[in-house]
Amino acid sequence: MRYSGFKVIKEALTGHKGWTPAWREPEPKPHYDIVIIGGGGHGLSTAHYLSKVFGLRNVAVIEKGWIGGGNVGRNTTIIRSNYLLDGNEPFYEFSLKLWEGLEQDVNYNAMVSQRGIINLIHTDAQRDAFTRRGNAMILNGADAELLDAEQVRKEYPFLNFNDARFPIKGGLAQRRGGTVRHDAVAWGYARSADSHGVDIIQNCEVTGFRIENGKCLGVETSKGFIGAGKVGCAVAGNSGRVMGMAGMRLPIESHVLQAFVSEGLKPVLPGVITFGAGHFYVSQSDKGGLVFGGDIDGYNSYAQRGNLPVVEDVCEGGMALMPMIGRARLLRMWGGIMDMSMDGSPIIDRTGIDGLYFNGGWCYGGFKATPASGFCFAHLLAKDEPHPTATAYRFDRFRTGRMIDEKGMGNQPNLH
Amino acid sequence: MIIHHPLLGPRDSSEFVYLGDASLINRPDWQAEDATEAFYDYAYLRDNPAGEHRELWFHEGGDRSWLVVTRNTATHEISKVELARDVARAQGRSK
Amino acid sequence: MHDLVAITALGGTEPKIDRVGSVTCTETPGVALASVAARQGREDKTRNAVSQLIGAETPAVGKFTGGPIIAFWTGPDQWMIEAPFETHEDLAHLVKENTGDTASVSEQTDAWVRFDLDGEGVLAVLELLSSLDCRKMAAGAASRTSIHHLGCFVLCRASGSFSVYGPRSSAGSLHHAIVAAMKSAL
Amino acid sequence: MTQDNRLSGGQIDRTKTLNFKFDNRSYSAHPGDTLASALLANGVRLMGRSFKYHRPRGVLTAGSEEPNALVELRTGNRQEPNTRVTTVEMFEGLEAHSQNRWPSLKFDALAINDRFSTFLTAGFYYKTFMWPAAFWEKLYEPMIRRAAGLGSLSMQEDPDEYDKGFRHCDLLIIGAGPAGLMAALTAGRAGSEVILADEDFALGGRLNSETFSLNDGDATEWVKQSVAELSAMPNVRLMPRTTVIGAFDHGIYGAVERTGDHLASLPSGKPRQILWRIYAKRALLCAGATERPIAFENNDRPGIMLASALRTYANRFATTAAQRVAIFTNNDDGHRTAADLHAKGIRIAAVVDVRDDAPTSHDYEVLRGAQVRDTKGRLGLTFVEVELADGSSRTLDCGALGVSGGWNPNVHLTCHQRGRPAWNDDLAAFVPGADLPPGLSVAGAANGVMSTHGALQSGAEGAAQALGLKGPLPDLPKAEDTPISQTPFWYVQGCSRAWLDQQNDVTVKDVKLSHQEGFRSVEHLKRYTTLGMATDQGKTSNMGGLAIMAELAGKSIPETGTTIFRPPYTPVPIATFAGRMKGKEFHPTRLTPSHYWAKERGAVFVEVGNWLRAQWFPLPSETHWRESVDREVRQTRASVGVCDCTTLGKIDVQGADAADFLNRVYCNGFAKLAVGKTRYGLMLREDGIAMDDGTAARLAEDHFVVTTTTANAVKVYQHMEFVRQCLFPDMDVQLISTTEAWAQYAVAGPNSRKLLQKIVDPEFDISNEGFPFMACGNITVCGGLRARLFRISFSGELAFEIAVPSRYGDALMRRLMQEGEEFDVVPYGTEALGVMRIEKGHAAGNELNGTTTALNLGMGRMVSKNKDSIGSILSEREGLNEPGALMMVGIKPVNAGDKVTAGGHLMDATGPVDAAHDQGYVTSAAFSPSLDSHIGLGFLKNGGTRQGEKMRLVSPVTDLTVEVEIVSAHFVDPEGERLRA
Repeated sequence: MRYSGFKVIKEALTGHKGWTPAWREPEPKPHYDIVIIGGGGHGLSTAHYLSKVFGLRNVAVIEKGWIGGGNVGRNTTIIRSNYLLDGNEPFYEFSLKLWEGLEQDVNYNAMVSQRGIINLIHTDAQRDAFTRRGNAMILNGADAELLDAEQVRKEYPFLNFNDARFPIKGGLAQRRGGTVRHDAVAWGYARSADSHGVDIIQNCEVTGFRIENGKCLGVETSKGFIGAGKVGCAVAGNSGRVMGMAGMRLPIESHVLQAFVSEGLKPVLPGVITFGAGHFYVSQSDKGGLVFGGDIDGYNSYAQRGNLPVVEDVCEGGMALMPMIGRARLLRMWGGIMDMSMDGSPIIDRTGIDGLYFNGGWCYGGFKATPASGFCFAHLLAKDEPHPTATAYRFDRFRTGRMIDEKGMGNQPNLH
Repeated sequence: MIIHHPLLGPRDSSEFVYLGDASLINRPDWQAEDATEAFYDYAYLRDNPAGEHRELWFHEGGDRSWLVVTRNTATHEISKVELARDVARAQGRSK
Repeated sequence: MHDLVAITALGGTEPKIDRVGSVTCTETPGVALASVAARQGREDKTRNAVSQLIGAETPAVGKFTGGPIIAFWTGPDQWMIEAPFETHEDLAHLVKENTGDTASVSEQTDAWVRFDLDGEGVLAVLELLSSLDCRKMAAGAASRTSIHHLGCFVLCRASGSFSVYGPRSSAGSLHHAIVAAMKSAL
Repeated sequence: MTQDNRLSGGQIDRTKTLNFKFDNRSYSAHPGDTLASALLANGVRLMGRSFKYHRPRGVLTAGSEEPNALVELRTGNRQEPNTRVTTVEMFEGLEAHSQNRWPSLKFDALAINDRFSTFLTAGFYYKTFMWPAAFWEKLYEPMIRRAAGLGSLSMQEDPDEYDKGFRHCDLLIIGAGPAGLMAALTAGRAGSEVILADEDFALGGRLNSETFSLNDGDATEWVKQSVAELSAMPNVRLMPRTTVIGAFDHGIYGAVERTGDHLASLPSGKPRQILWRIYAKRALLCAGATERPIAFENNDRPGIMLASALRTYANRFATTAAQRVAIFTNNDDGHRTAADLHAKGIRIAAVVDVRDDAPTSHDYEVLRGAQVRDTKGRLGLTFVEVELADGSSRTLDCGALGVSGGWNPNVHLTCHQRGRPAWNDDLAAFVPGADLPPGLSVAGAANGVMSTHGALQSGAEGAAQALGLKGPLPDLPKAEDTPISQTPFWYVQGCSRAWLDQQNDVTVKDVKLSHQEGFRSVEHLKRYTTLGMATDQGKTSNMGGLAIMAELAGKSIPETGTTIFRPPYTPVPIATFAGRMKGKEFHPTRLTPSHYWAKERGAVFVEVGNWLRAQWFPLPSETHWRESVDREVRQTRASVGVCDCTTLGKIDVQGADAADFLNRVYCNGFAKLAVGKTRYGLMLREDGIAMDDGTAARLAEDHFVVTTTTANAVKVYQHMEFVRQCLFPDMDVQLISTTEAWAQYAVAGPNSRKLLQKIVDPEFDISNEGFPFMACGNITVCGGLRARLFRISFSGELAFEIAVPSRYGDALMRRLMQEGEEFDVVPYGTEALGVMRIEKGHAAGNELNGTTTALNLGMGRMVSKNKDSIGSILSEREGLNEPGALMMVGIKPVNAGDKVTAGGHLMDATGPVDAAHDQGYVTSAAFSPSLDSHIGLGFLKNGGTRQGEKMRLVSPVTDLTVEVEIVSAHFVDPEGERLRA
């Protein structure tokens, strides 16, 4: 079924009887060409591109709970491609381009909103670093703008320009950055993949891999064994757990990142703002809630919930940056499991096991990467060679010393 | 969270700085045959369990002790806290 | 004798005193500090040396002992020695003489600013500043804590009478936090 | 205006009258009123508009679960959007405005949405607004955003103060109803440290809203006595107006105390709210229960509210929504409301009870087996249509309808650690499950114990069990113990525009559509329809939606699932979580010992981490910062300058193994460093990347003073403690930071020695022979003040660093200036410092950026291969040692006057300009007065072999391209003759 304004009106006038389920609820077949573990944003987008772009239809996505219940349903909805390093920037720019055509591609309005993002500058050293980054973005074909304090004040007059502890000296803006309605991303990809024949199997948990003489033959699940020509793992925060079943240790730790939303407010924030002197970034959803977050709690966790110190740290940053939000109320806080890698950059690669492929290590940059991650993973699964923009995302980069370390924090995941 | 410091008793975890897996105590022998491979494994690979996890915390806002905390990463329950120095010695580390 | 004039951590020539309600906050520069850390295997010798210096049992975890020279526990086999400044400006030197090569000694006098908080209601002020359960601190208790992101020591001199040691360079921020808490709680 | 709907009795103080305004209209109220009760007393039913359809809305509840009656409270920079009128304690001069309506509450233009509701079903926006693509940002979204949102912010800085504090107790009791009060009495009498917190300003919970007796007396009397007894106990702290918002790990509870919200204005210095971190050994949740509505056609009109709320308004607040009221219920509790209202003189149109065997009454008519079909009244209820048991219908004139669908225990805090509640068939509700947060137990209605007697008893038992109290429980007051009698009833069959989530406008129809489209898991239902996502977190709506989804899916409710609740229990101002950490107090400020002196000199300061450092010292004649900086550099290089470098980290490293220890943490060797000598050291991370650099001065065999960069002081100290305690636990080495203890000054320039000789006491020889380059030692100055002297140079000039105890730093700086007059001494700031280190080619933060190796920095040879040091092994990985690796170089513009931009990228002189052809980047740049040219440092592929090469420096983001030449990084005195002079 095609969604359109016309269809909505037609259904409205005929009592909405014609709407059908957005995706089927199939039972697993005994064997698929490709099985993707993880019905989150990345798994579902992988399925979409596999079926629509690479023409592979005998594909299943298996999800232990409900699709879109992981990080794609619990993030701060920001998209951007303002990266510094050549290993990253082309990939995230590719992702941003895919975002720009997403709705028409999947026939689902995920409300991709290119309202712009700005990273604030508070020191001269920061300006130097952001200048280098802005240049890297432009040299890689992305857009970037370096603003001085006055330009920032013009766009965001309500930021703290009076008694800031760390005065705002400018910002690096990317106008094409913005936000997306996160749940709709999962649903849109799922609906599209389903319409191209992909089986989306919910409430089906992987309990193990069937591996014989170095080759992965399929997965053991709560719904029985499912054979597969190739298995792709895209389970974000659970990467360590799942790949552990295949006997692999990863350069990844799982950490909790909290996110927050305020009560609904009339529009105050045009775009996305990132504080450069504290842990705080914020945007305003179309419903009016301020969606904001900060740093990870900093300790390994699979609990999907955090603690007060970080809540306070984030709100301190918010008040320091924009004291006018003081009387807005924080409505809900929640936590997601972040697959924090050893250099802050992801991995999309084969594994030591034939037929088993891995996609993970997204830290908390996973949401913006959803389209490119799926596209590049689909490319790898379909052609057995990495997509040109993802060639650096290899497992062995740590062994060979070719880390992609945007923040320069080294092999300590909770600092990335 | 509250960490029961072996010397100071219950202290808010916000006084501490987290490093990571306590395996970081087992720094390989720099002269070993496979030193490079061993250091790669030591520096980069993690068990990352969803369950009991031995991990290193530094009491920055306290007595500057490094602690080995045994904590369940699924529930955050803490079952054991030791001075890292004692653990290191028990594992045969010296000079 | 040298001819350089000292200033207090808050930048004055005289210590600052603030009163709100019945509580007084007094900047107290007249104190010399030195840290003592036992050398490996010399822990007992260090303890003896310290206890001789302060004329009392070397303090256990979370405690201070002695007088007028006192010591408080700062870490495993590590203590801070506190003495009157006029009589003991070069405290580290004196301590080193007492401990010899059994311990490592470092001058800490000007690493810290000290504020003394006294009076009815001081507990209500402290519960806005520190996560320590100060109501359970008796005379002789000493503990490190974090106050507005600053690593501080809190010593209970007597019921209703506390000393707060904070990093000297942040004396202004710490003082602001204490006085704001006094105005809020009292 | 008179309070027409004011009734007799109640807990309001009629001796005082308070005046307030709603939508600019003046009304009167009494102390003890909430804004909700006051508005009702004044005959106001219409209080707000719904989110999506802008339907007229009145108050639904009498508590913090209110979804409808949200207003903008207060005015100007204190305007507070989305404030629930049910939780606003009345004060003199209160001002509130309705929100989400235009032009007025009565006539709201966007009410048109209601007419088109059939187009605006759940998720309709996912299916349209896609063509043409560009129209989303330009047209559709702005339209949607303008319409969306509830209240508005003032856009001004919040003027109030907020505090944060810490409290400790043996038992935290959450909720001061019958269970909570009884628990507090039990624990308090046993001598335990107790905190009793309740979100209401009056302790007592439901007891304040009921008419039944305790110990044959008025229940509120027992509350008064109990509160009095508790207040007298030193070990009990009563915290009214305090909402426990979250149960966090290991018995830490977040609680928000509203210390100022009930005041017309705050006394100076007093906080509006306090965020308490409560450390509780045990906690007892006595949060009571929340009545739930029933869904039927047009069940959202002003005047339609929870039956228990009507009862609360009548009994506690002595007011009613209307003089003629009907009740719609599926349980006996609804009848209690009817009886209480009747007793207050309210006319009961009828009690509509879905049960055929419902109890009857002599005082009013009971319609058994009947259901409310529909309601009428545009801005407020006028009558309801009832379908009687025999299928005939009847209308009841009434201005208010009390709805009772049963009660849901307030399990919220039990879910905060992702525990799931369990289904209870007798209550047809979820009760706390097995996996509670450790240390938390539940009593009273929150635990499904619905009678007053049961609540009192479970409160006493709960406290006793939590604290392990022996001996008999205290006597309980005699109280009603009526069993629950209800028939589960969620919605009237056939209804469609029947509201479940009144704030977000989610109706039964939307849930059906959600099911039809396959969004059947509770999480999908929530996200697709926004059910339960409103500011009340679905306290009154989740159950209804769940029940209907269960019916559609042909499953039981527990099979269908449950939505767990997340903190905070009720919304909390962002400012409350921030407390005092805002404005200038966001982070502590660190001042150097000579800060006040520098201020006198008119220094311009800059933030370096938490430090404030003098950036430059402008003269009155100077109009541009460059003039000041150039002067400071020239004068220093020509004669002598002084710079405060106190902020550098200083770590005392002592012990028999101190030298060995430094050998491990630095990649270069320290074992053979002689006493009285200083050496530059480069510290690597274990991954072989440069972490920090500095100097280590050997003051004695077993005593080093290590300096770190200002930025990394804390990190390096942690790292060294890690190496000491975790890697080499038996090394005899002790560490302590002495950064703050010493005021340290760089004295640089050809005349630096002459200047110092006037200050250093004569017995110390600081001649080139007596105190050569890299010498260090303990000395005295100005007639005996202990000091430390290091002959090290960052500027490349003959230079020293001198340290004295911090309290004398100010005096020493003044003395240096005074004694230096004859040499035309100049104080210089961080800018000049930076210029000189770039001229000298010293790496700093911009070069040690966390991705560069010793090799990149041109110090590859420093990494000793014949000792064990952190990072040496992994620094040998191929990827870090490729031919053509980045090397630090100097950069000079070819055309004098051209500017070198830090952050610019280096490209070959010809050929394309893009990422594929990137050759490197500029890390630091400055104007060099010494060379009279802009210069820079940077990293260039294969830079070691490219000196003299002409390249393009491109910076598209600053729209700049400059022709540059690659030169040695050491622009000034490459041979280092000056520093050895």
